[in-house]
Amino acid sequence: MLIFEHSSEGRRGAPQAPAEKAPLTAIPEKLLREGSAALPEVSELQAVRHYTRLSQKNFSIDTQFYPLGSCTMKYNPRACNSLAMLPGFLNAHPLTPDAQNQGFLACMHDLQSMLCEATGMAAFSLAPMAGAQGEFAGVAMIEAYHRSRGDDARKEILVPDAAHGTNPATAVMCGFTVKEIATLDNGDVDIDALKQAVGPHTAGLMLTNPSTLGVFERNIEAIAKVIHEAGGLLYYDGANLNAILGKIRPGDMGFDVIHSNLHKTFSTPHGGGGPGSGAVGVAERLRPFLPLPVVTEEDDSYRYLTAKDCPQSIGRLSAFMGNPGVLLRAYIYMRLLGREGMVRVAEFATLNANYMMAEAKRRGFTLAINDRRASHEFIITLKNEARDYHVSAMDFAKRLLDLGYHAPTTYFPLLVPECLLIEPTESEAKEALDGFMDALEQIKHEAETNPELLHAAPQTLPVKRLDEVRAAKQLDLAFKKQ
Amino acid sequence: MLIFEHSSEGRRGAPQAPAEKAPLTAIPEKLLREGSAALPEVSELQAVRHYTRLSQKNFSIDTQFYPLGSCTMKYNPRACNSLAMLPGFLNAHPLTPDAQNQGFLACMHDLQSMLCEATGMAAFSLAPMAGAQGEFAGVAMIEAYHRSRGDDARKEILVPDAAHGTNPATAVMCGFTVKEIATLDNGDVDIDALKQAVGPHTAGLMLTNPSTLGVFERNIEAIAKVIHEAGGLLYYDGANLNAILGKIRPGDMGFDVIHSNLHKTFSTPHGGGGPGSGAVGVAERLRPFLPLPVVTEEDDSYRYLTAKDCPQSIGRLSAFMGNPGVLLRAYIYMRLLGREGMVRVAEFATLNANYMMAEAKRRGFTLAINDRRASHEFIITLKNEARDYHVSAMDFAKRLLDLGYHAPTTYFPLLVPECLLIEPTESEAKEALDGFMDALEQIKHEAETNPELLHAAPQTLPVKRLDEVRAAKQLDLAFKKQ
Amino acid sequence: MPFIPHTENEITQMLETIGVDSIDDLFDEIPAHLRAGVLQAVPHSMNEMEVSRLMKQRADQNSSAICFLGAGAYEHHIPSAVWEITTRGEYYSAYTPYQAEASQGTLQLTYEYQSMMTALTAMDVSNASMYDGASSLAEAILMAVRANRKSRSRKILIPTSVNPSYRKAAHTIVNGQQVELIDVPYDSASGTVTLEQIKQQTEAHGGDITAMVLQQPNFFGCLEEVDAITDWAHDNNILVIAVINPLVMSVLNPPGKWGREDNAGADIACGDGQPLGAPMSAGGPYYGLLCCKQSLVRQIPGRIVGRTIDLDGKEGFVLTLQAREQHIRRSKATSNICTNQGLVVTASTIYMAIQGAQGLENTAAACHANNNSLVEKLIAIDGVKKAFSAPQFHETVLQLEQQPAAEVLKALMEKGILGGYNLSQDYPELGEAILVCTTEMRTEEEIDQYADAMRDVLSSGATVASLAESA
Amino acid sequence: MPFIPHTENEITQMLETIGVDSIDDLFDEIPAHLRAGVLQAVPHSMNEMEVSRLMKQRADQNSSAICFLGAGAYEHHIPSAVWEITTRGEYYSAYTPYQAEASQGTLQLTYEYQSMMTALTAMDVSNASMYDGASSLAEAILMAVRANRKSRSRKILIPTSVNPSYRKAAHTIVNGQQVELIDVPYDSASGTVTLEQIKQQTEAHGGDITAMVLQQPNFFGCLEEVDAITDWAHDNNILVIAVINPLVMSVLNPPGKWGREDNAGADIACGDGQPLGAPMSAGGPYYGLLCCKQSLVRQIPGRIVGRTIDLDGKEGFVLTLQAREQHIRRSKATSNICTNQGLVVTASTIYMAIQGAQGLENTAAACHANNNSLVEKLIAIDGVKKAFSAPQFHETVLQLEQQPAAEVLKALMEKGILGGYNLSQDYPELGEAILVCTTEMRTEEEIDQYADAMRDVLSSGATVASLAESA
Ligand SMILES: Cc1ncc(COP(=O)(O)O)c(C=O)c1O
Ligand SMILES: Cc1ncc(COP(=O)(O)O)c(C=O)c1O
Repeated sequence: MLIFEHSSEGRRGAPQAPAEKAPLTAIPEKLLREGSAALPEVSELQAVRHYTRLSQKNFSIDTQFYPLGSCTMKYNPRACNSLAMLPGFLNAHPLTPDAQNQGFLACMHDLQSMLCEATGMAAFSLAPMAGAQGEFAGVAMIEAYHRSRGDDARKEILVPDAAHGTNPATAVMCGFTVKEIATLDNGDVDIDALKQAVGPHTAGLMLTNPSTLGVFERNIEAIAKVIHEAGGLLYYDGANLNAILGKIRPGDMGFDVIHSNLHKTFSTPHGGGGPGSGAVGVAERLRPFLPLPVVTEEDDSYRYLTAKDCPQSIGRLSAFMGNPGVLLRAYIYMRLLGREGMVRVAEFATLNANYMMAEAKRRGFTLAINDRRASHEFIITLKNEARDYHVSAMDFAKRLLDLGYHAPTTYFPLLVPECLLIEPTESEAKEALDGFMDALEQIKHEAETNPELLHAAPQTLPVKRLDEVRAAKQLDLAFKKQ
Repeated sequence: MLIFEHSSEGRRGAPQAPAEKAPLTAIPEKLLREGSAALPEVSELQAVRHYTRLSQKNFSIDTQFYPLGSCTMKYNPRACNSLAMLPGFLNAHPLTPDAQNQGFLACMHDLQSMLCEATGMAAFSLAPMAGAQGEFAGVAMIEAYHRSRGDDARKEILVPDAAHGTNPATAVMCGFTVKEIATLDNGDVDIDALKQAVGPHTAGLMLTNPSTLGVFERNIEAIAKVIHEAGGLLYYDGANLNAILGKIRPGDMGFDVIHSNLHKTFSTPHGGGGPGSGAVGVAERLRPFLPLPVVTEEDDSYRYLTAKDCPQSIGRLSAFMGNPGVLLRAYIYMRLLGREGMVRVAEFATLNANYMMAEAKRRGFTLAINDRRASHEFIITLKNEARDYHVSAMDFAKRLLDLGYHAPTTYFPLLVPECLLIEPTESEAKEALDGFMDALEQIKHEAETNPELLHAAPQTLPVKRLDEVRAAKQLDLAFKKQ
Repeated sequence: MPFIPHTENEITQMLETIGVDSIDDLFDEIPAHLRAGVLQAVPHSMNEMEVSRLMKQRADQNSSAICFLGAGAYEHHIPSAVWEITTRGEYYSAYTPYQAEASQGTLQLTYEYQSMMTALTAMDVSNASMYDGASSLAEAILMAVRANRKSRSRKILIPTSVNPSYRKAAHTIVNGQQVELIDVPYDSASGTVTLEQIKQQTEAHGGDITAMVLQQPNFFGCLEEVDAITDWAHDNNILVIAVINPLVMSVLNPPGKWGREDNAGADIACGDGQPLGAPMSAGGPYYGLLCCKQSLVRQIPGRIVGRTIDLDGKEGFVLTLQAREQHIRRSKATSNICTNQGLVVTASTIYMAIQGAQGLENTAAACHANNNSLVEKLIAIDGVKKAFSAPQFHETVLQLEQQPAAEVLKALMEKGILGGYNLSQDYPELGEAILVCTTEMRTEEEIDQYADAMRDVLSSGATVASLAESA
Repeated sequence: MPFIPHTENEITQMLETIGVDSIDDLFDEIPAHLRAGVLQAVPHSMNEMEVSRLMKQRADQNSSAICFLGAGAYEHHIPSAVWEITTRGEYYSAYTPYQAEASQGTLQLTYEYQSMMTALTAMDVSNASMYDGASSLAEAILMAVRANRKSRSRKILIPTSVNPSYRKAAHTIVNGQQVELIDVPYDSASGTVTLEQIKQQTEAHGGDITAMVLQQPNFFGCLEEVDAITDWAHDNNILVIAVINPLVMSVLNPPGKWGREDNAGADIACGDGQPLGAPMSAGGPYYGLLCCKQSLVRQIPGRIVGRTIDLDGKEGFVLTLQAREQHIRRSKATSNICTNQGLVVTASTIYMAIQGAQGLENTAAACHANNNSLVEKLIAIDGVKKAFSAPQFHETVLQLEQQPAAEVLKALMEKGILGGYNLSQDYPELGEAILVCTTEMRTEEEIDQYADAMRDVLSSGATVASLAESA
């Protein structure tokens, strides 16, 4: 039932707002609204009950194992939430003069420094509000860099075919054309293809390392050399930073610019679709182009850098300072981890993934890539099951829901057929991993003996399999009162 | 699965406690513990996931209509929670000097005053930590009052047979014997029986008005006269205050001492079994006996009264000040209501109950009491259904759970066979009342046509009907590792 | 170990299963000479108690001045229920609802959000959010460029009465796509943009304009003549992009109704959702709202939730029209946006449900009344005057005739008052001018306190003293 | 209308169904002359924003001094997860779990609580909570009187080293039932009670003692000789009631293990659960823990949860042994207790799960170490000395030789330090004495700050100045 269906005309929730409507003096009639907006009219209890019950219809980290590959669904410590919501932070107006905003700015400054250290970059801007906006900022900086040198012909961005969709979409948004580079069967980039592709038109290469195939790109140094020698820059999509945190730093691999999804590696909540943060870091030569605002320290106090300080900046990406509430959560998490905790993130994320991969193999699943270490994630391909039993990766996914596990990422990366991209994260106990593998094995058995069970899944959730085609064809995007 | 079953030996949750164990210097070995307590060893994520999932197995006001008679399950406004948990309140040590505790004491003082006004009593103590402890304080004051007058023969407390179990239990705890007074079919106390029962041994009468039968005691003045003329005092069990708030005040009915369940009338949460508050109010002549602490105002500042100020006090009931967090929530609620909101509580609680009672009648249910107004609650008796279809009130209750409604109170008051005591409260919308009545009607129909459905209920909850007999016989009260 | 549940035993078992001796062996594909050393610049781990102490100290360092500052972020009362429910683990720690059947909570809520936002704006379609108001404007512009097939110019008119931060962000974001943003100066008397000026810029730029932006209330708090301008734009094949404050739309004519009935309002509406339940929080997270006409639905970027049915015919909700998005369409997507601002939308939806239309209207009206009261008191002071004549909504530009705005604001701050936004940098032509804002949160007492402080500051030369002090 | 969802329409329909003209008609059974007028002393309604402002002002009025005060309530760090989960609506707004099938969350959690509390105390059985530590002691005494059938005296020994507030509450509560509470003086050198003194009081009261109370650590922070006393009590047919701090039991010998193996520890254990996850909160809500030996299970008051099975044989949880309780047994119940402190128990259970034994141990050990550090620094100051020789745990009695305790504490408070509990009222024989407490929350810096402040106060005659000022 929709909240609108609990509505009753004339119901009033007085305790939350001024009880009376003050007159709208001095506003001409024609600028005023005619009639009230058709919002639901419910009591606070009805709203609380409705949204509390709705919440229970979600899977979430707090309630289920959620091994969604590429998404790093690790535990979001509750302390990060409660401390980021201290009144001193919540009630700060974004345009508060710096002198009155020192507590917040100090956190932001320290966060920038810690991110520099953890990634090996020279400088960071916290402005981008998600990974994709971080990519935008990074690619825009690449563009600005070339332009600043009069190197105007560089109009192409390279991406591996395993890249996330935001990579090519971003490049186009920044005015580039995109060329895809093939990936070898072993998961590494096809260096020969890369060499063929580069040239004076190459602005840069966007790379995720470990890649979305769940393996570390072993030839990263050679790749960097190819790109740099061609005059391009190297962009690091930090979505998979969790796998290598404290083990190897993108800056040390030769990347010129990176973004870090703080909502993955640094455990800020995904919130059912954001907010996130795609903080961008750069090597020294790109520093002048960083998006604003950036926080600097001077004489023991902190201030925002302005366009005056940074005339070459690509500019601002938002009205204010990105997503401070997210940034605070990441900052708190990093302080809880400390330097010793950071490296453990990579170690145990990797341990968990490799353990599950070994178990998957042992239980007869086909791996997308053989004889490699898994990074923090790995891929099972169900192409054989699909062929033999007419069950799809999606069927597996839906059946997993029935067994109380969130499904892994399906059908990504696009180049692996019928794939499940599985990322357990470091915060899950062996108990959860074993439970999940048991479920997967059970489903494999069901696929062989009773595939109908999979096709009909899920059965135990609030709804059965939903008709997505109908949704897209018979568009119903907003409630209309009959 | 128990939290203990998620435990794994050697697991450590470092971020919440000091990482190292400091030496326990200067404590003799034999006073130290041998080995660690067998608490579960789980990660914060495991604990969060376990207790989040467990929570979803509860019915609650925030998720279901919960018309539990005598319990006043009204909406607990979220503002009361968040404001009572402001750090200034949470971090206050109970023995903070009064001068440094003025903000809190001001709230408590205002709360005392508002309770006096709402109930017509001369003075209030907020010390009792639940209704039953309020009763204890009240009856102890009755005892102290008689004793202070040398009136030592008064050793008997009268209670109507419809009284809540805490009433007789309390009287006995205070050293009294208990005599039950019969109730007439129309729900009023049998005055003749009362007259017969009173005498020089009568310490007082404990009365709930409206009674637990859901009707207002119309002869309250006559009853007060009988008791007072016999030299006894009149105790008001405030569990049903919600029905008359702002409409008629216990003090004006002639009561000498009352308790108010703030966790009912004043909407502090029930918390799955408390904490509550049973603030006690007294007429002037009982003021000296009030339990401590009490807050007083002097020269624009507030302080706790001490035993020195109140030598006749019955003393203290707790180590500190009752349940301040509960008291703050009640205070906030009362400020949100204001005088105009308070009387609406009684009006709409009564409207809802009478509407449901009319609907129950219309739908063919038998009422426990006919041709009376309902107070804020009313009783259906299922004795006919029990006789004709062999279904019990408990079966109805369990089947209601299946249909998404919390069951009303069953088998209380004891004198009505197969009863459901239904209290909707003022905060429920007509939509919820109608839905519940539809469910009840459906179950009645099922009882007639398919009683097995009722016997086998519930079917849709985390467990089916539980074996209470086994629980009491094969006691399993704590997890023991095998 | 912080957030690592593994016991020694389990680690041993797992390594055995994998067939390696140590965790470090798992990293043997990483070139050894590239391996990171100790992260020296990252402090040592603190426990939760220690971090709590640190964060409380930091939070307490922030000012608790009384806020009369708006300029795009507004201090409104947020009912406690809003964030208590929003931060429930099931909303807080879920991902984007890709697995629809296991995400009906977030999906239904988002559908309800879309329904509420379209109701409030009187637009046909709403997406599930953009990052913030500024980036939402940028995406609205790109969307208009894609949508207006009859225009080839990629030229967009933006009045300078539109929030300068929004204009800057829009520049950054549309920069790569050969879109030209053309400033239209506001009228210095009214504080709004006039049809005259719009026509002039249109002609000056060759007549083919793809879209124009119109903010209501505008950055100065002034109310634009939205009807006439919308009509003119539509008559000239120009799409209209409304930038709105959604709270204020509860009482003002919403974008879907701008202009003549047959023109059916603005084509795209964007803005920041912050006033609807998001705390100011030093700048975010807020969210960008983005709505459009039905005909533009396939051009809108971002997630959209649709209602559909399951195998049993039961109602349910899914992400839909995904063919517009980067994960399907990649380089041809309507935008690169992926993660958006879901949790803030969750809060906002609960906020709107609890407030209802009447709650929003009463709140908006209280803001208006409070601001009128403040402005009246301030302009009664010598040396303070209103800059503009147009009708205002809850923000007003004041010119200070005797002292520099920067110094006045600083002196007010010393008296515990966050007195407004200094306009002299973005609008030097206004002289020493500040933008003040009053929401429903401000009491009559606080308003008086501001007026008294301002009187003090202007009369006693307090600013000079304060400058001397801080020098 | 605050928290009233009814629309005018609905009211009309409902009145029609009932068959009356107005809501007021529903009150026509109430004698008209008794009807209440307007509740003048109750202020008018405020909206949530106004109440928020008021409560924030009130909360800010409370002191934020650094707390070295214990005496029964302790400032410990509480992991954020604890109350974020505890205040979830499903726990917060549920009733006592009478309908077991619809309350498995609360019931299983309570069973887990019972399991944890018995593990911590090494007792057999725990109930689901009493109101607080003091009332729990009172109920423990009444329980002992019911349980010790071999004793007829109803006489209970209570050392004066037991928390005075607990003793007072116990007096109030057992008063009506002819139970005699006999003080046993503590030993003035050690700060603990000796077997000598116990024997002496036993003889002085005729030898038949029903039970005796023993607090560990006692009110002075001193550790009692629990083994010897327990053995002697059991040898003399006296039940032993332990009063404990449950956090401290993570490192001290727990009551279930007191005395010789064959005597199997204390018979009843009670205490306050506050240190396990409840904020100090001006005094509550906390909860009383109450545990006993298996043989006494039918005498224990309060709710108990048992594990059982459902119709399908699946594990589940119910309230059990209800025949002890008032709603069944009425005047013959073990106690009148009904509503207890469920939500605080919820918090406490989550706290214990997150901390684990090791977390509790490290916390307790940190308290001990910090207090040792504080005491060392304070007794290095002229005029401050330790009162007692017995080993201490996280609280210590200090005697002030030169200035009145009240004045010293007041002067410390002016320096932002809540310096301890003034013992001179309850224990005049100690002279000017204070009880100081240090938890894991106190930093070395704060401890130094206290020592410096104390040095200042004692040396500079600051107290005199402050007294003059405040006069
Ligand atoms: C590899 C990769 N790159 C980029 C992104 C985009 O990040 P965001 O969703 O924060 O915009 C994702 C997110 O799923 C990703 O997995
Ligand atoms: C009529 C009546 N009296 C007394 C009580 C006891 O109150 P409490 O549970 O707060 O001790 C109740 C509670 O259910 C009640 O309904």
